[in-house]
Amino acid sequence: MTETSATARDAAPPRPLWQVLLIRPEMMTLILLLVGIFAGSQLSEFFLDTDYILKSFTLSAEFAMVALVLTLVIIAGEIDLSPAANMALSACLFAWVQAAGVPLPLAVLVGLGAGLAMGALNGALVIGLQIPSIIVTIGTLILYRGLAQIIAGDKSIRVPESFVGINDVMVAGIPLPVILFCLLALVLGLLLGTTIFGRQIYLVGTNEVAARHAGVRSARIRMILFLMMGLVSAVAGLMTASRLGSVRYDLGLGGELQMVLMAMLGGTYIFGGRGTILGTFLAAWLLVIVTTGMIVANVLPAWQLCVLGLLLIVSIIATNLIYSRTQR
Amino acid sequence: MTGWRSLLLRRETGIAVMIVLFCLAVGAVKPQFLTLNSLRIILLLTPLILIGAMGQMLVIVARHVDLSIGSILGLTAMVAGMMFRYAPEVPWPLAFPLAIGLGAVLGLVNGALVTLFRLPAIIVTLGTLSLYRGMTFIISDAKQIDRQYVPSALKAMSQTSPVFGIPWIIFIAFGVALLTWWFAMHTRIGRQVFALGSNPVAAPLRGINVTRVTLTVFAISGALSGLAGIMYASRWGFVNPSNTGNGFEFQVIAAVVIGGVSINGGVGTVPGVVLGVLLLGCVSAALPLLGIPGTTQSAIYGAVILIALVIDRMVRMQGRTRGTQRAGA
Amino acid sequence: MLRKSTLIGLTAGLAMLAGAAMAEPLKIVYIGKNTGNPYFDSITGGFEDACKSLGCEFEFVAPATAEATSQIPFIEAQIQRGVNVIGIAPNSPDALNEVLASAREKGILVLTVNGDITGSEQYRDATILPVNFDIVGRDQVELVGSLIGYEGEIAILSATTEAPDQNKWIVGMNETLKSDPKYAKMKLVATVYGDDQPEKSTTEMEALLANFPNLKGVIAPTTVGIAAAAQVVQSRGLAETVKVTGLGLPSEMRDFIKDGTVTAFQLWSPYNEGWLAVHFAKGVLDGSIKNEVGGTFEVPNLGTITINPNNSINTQAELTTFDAKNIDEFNF
Amino acid sequence: MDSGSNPVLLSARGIAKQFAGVEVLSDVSLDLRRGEIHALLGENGAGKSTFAKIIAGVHRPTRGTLVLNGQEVDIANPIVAQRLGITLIHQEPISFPDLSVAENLVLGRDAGAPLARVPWARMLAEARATMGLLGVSIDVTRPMRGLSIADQQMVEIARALASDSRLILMDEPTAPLTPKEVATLFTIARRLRDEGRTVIFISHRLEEVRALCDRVTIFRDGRKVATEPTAALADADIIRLMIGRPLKEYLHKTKTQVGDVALKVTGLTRPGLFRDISFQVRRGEVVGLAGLVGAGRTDVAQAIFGIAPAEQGSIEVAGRPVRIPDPAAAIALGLAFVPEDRAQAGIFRSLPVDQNITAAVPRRIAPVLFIRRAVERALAVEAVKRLRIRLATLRQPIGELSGGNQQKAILSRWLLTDPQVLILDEPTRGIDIGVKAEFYDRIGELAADGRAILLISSELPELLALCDRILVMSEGRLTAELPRAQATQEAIMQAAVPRLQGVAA
Repeated sequence: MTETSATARDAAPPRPLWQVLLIRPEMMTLILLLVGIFAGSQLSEFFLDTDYILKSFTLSAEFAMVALVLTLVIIAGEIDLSPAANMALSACLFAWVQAAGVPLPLAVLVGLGAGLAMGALNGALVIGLQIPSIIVTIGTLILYRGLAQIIAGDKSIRVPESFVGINDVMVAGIPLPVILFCLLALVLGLLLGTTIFGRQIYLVGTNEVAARHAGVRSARIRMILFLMMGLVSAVAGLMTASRLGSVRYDLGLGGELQMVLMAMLGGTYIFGGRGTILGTFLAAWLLVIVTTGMIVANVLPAWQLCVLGLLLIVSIIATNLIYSRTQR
Repeated sequence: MTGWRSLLLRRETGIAVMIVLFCLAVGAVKPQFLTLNSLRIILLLTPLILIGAMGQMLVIVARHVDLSIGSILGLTAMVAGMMFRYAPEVPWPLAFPLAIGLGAVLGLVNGALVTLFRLPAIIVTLGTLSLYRGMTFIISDAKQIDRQYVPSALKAMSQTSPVFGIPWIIFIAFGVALLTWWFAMHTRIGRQVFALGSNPVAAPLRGINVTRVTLTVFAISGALSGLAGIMYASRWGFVNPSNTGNGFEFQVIAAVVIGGVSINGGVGTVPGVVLGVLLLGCVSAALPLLGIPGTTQSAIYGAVILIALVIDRMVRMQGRTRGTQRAGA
Repeated sequence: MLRKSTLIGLTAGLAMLAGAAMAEPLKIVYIGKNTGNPYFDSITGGFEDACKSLGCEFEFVAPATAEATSQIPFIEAQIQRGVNVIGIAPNSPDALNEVLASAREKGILVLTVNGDITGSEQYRDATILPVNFDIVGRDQVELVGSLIGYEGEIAILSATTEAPDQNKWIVGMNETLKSDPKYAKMKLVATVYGDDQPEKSTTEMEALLANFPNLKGVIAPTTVGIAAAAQVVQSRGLAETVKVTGLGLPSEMRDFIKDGTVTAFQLWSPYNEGWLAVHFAKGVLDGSIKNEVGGTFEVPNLGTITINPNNSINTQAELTTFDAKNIDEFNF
Repeated sequence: MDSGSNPVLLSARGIAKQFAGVEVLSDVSLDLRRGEIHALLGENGAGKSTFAKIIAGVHRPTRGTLVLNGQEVDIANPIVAQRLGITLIHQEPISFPDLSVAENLVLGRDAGAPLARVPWARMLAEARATMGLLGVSIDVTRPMRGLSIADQQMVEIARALASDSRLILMDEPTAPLTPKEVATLFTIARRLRDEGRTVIFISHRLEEVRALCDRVTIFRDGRKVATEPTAALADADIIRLMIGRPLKEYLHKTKTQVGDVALKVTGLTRPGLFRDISFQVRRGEVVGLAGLVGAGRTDVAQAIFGIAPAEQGSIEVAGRPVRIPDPAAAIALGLAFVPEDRAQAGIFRSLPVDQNITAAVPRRIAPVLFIRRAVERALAVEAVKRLRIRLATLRQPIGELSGGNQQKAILSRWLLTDPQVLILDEPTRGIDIGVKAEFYDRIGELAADGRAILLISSELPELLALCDRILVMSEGRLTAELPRAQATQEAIMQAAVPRLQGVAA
């Protein structure tokens, strides 16, 4: 008698394999990407040109790199809205100390160190004081950008010629920032998918309390992620400085929307526990394709704002639906 | 009276004391800061933020956040401005219901996305922040509404005064604050907002219609942003598709958080938020008087938000350790 | 024989190609600082009218924000579209260098219109500015002097602390005040910055009035600043005591002129910048104008224009002064 | 008092409820009369709470109808229930910590339009009056935050009182209460009955049921198995009906070889939660930890395991003094902890079963840097076989499994760490009886294996059957240590209930 009831309570049969493979957010991203490429080619005859698309991607490569790390942060159940401001502050500090006579390699270290310090402050407030990361990083977003403004005023600071031009370095015909992005995606993809650290990110994001009970050092993992976030933001800031040849406090202004958008479009679940680097990788290309397609077709930037906003909302709705369907 | 009352009082007194100390400190350096005139300047800096903060307070008390208010302000102000420009025959006061109504609709869209799809408000409103701003550009064809189109009577509301030399716009803002206080403390749905934020899981079990309450706070936030939109046109005399309302959300969230509204929901008072707005107003008015460049303002805002968060957290931690003591033992 | 006919054929072919190229209308694009900036409506009007009369294709694009890098994807896109001329109001004096260089490599004529990339002039072909910026400071001091009877305290309410044009003008104002005995009784008591935001400009203006009770005049050489300053003076009923002037848009200042808050202010014609830019670009590309310092050319309605050092071109010699008498003649 | 002839207030007809395709309540039909106190009895997960929640509008039945006063009603949500005069006192007090006690009292029954005015003065006066009736002195203007669990429960009860309901459902209301408060509660419940109202009383304490209730209905495995007047059933009958077999079958524990001290705690203190806790567990020994809800048992376990370390006191593992700042350190020392709240602290709902099983042994599945899927899978397969976990595939999210199988997976996670000391916190809560028996077998085996086991349980028969010794906690202190021979339900309850003999009658 207990046997039957036990069977009754066992769950429904597993989903068929094709569903497991196809009903995934990354699939949605891939389809959107293909649609985007097609739509772009219809909008403008100038669009389908590999060199041009690669060049356009270079302009977003810094944000895309940050978005990859942000994906890990979101999977771990946190969020960071401050990286764009972090980019500006670390780049401004770098340019400022460098202009004040500090040797270039040391100045680079100062920039990276500043990024790490900003990540550490975010982490300390979120993990140490247990304030929700969303509100902490809104606060630090304003603070970091404000500090950059204090340091640099609103003038641009030139960076030395030797530091300029990362986007002109070509490896096998591909701009270096794109290569770096792909490499970072590969490394983080392996980290997330095949290592214990990656596994524990999912555990923490799925159920932080259970993860701690299972011996996962959740505070340490989340702190490492915030530090990674700080570091990659600083790297992105310096890459932007190298690309532009100068630095101003408004560097990367509003970039947090794009970064969050890339992660969301890639199917990262806003409440944590799910998402993949592959998704964000595809989403970064999708976003570049969409914006580039609109710009080269001379679509009003107003429409771009609308499309970005709508994409963000639609992508989280879709992701939520997919996850709620596949998770009974 | 009780621990609860005194705690809240302490938070509000705390802000009030900070305001007084700050003003005295600035006054020591620049005596002209302690004049009626600078009070007028401070008051004139606050109405938009105060109106926005009342809506945002309710949203945050209900455990959400609305980042789109700046874009709602911009869009409603633009719609009102276009009415002034392209339909000058329409009586200008109709712009009030128009902007407030449109704001409410935009807020309802936020609320509907949050409740229907169970999405986090922060992401939804980050999306509509972008969406509404884009719509502002589109309907206006990216053209500014210049001063000459904004009715003088509307502009006069920021300058002429019914009594004491205080312009209408300030009365409106404080009237909104009073209404919000009444709404929050003395209506059923107002208390339900606090209940929902205090314990979202239990709220439906106690017969609280979560959807209705959530929609209401977002609609109020939107409607008040719409009112702020009209006030913007009154105060500055023009509406610009890109600048109007840009960054408004950060000022408002700063004021609300400083005013003691807990981001964990359930806690917040109108007097606290009013004081928070006034404190920000004092800082904004004092900076130029002291000759501190405006570029520092943003960093100060950020620092003040973080400090307020840390204080809030400390108070909470204390409250929790006290809470764990058993009454019986 | 065969060789000769081949050559002839080739030449003919080339000539046809050239002819075809000439028949293709010139593609001109103007990239503004950001959308929704009323100042650029007027410049764009000049571009449009000139392109219509000269048979060029014209597009106006602008990013949503005036952030330093926001124009870069737009420039890249225009290069990709194969435009012939890029006119741009740069958002940064140096962040655009790389992308402008690559545009010029592709043979695109790059003009900065209404604002220059000071210090990076080698990355553009020429700059089109409304007036010689050296005279702006002088003219503004003269204007405020005439309004306050050349006596008393004055202050400057500028845009941002680093705004290059404004700073150049402020240097000019200081030099004029110091060197010309005519202004000996005028004293510049403060220079403050409203960051081109109405809120900040207003608080700065209020602070000026509080800090300097004897203030007689305020120069605000920025469109946002002058409107904010005028509004403060208007709402406090100080129009008689404190004279506000500076650089403003007639469309934004009309009300203040009409109700007497502001007696006079100055500006130039943004429209003419666009008009001139198109004529200049077309002339340079078809070879009729040589882009050399000291060269001159004719532009309909504007007369003879000289190319100044640094390939800088001005649309007018003097600032236009707007007051109650002429304000209604201008609709930008 | 005889309520046998009273008219029927509410009658449930064929009520069934499914959650995610799993039927947790099948075809329950039951008549509730006016002026009776009706007990719902059953093991955890038998369906009694679900049934109560359906009546209170928290859940909607999948099938079946409810008839109130002869009229079919659709209790779609708690608001409707409230309007029909039905109030549920939840098992764990539900409160709005930031609202005042008075508001907590009226929330949910305050009628009127959304913009209707809140009558503060009247509300406060009524709240004071109601609290006075209960004999509780709580300032009604203070916020709920900071009230003890017992006080919160009293507010819950006061709320039901104030609501003027016809039908009041109490879901294990006495668990956190002191005997004096229990006595007050019983007095009130009887008065409500005498006024002609109906009270449903859910408990698993037979003494309380016997003292208070007119009739009992017994649930088992989602079905109603009996409804009888309380007097008509002997305790043994009730237990037999509840568990479906005589109690004897539980007694599995065979005598094992008791070895060295595996875990020893001395003077463990965490102010406000527990104080001066000292005990030891030897290898091969099963030590029970009994006490009322909120007595601090879980807090002690969490302190030992490093989740919320104690502020004072020392811990020795295998004879060596150790410091355990976090669970990772505890695991390294050979400790394992199966938490009480499976959903909150145990499972990773959306992750596959195999990942759930291997969550605590990262080193074993990834000896160098990368996870070896084959190893992980092999470990999981073995665990599934060993504990007979029922599942479709290892890639299935664990949330799709039944509660018992989830619990087995959690246990297997800890067995993979090869623990020397195993702390089990209510391991059989909410799982089927058949699976429960398996668990008991497993616990016996583990002890026989030479592991030390600390078993926290609220089910006294379970403790009595399995443990070599039983520790009892009350209000944060150890109040008794009973060897197996001396342990009886009465002895345990006496030590568990503060300052009193037995349960209020």
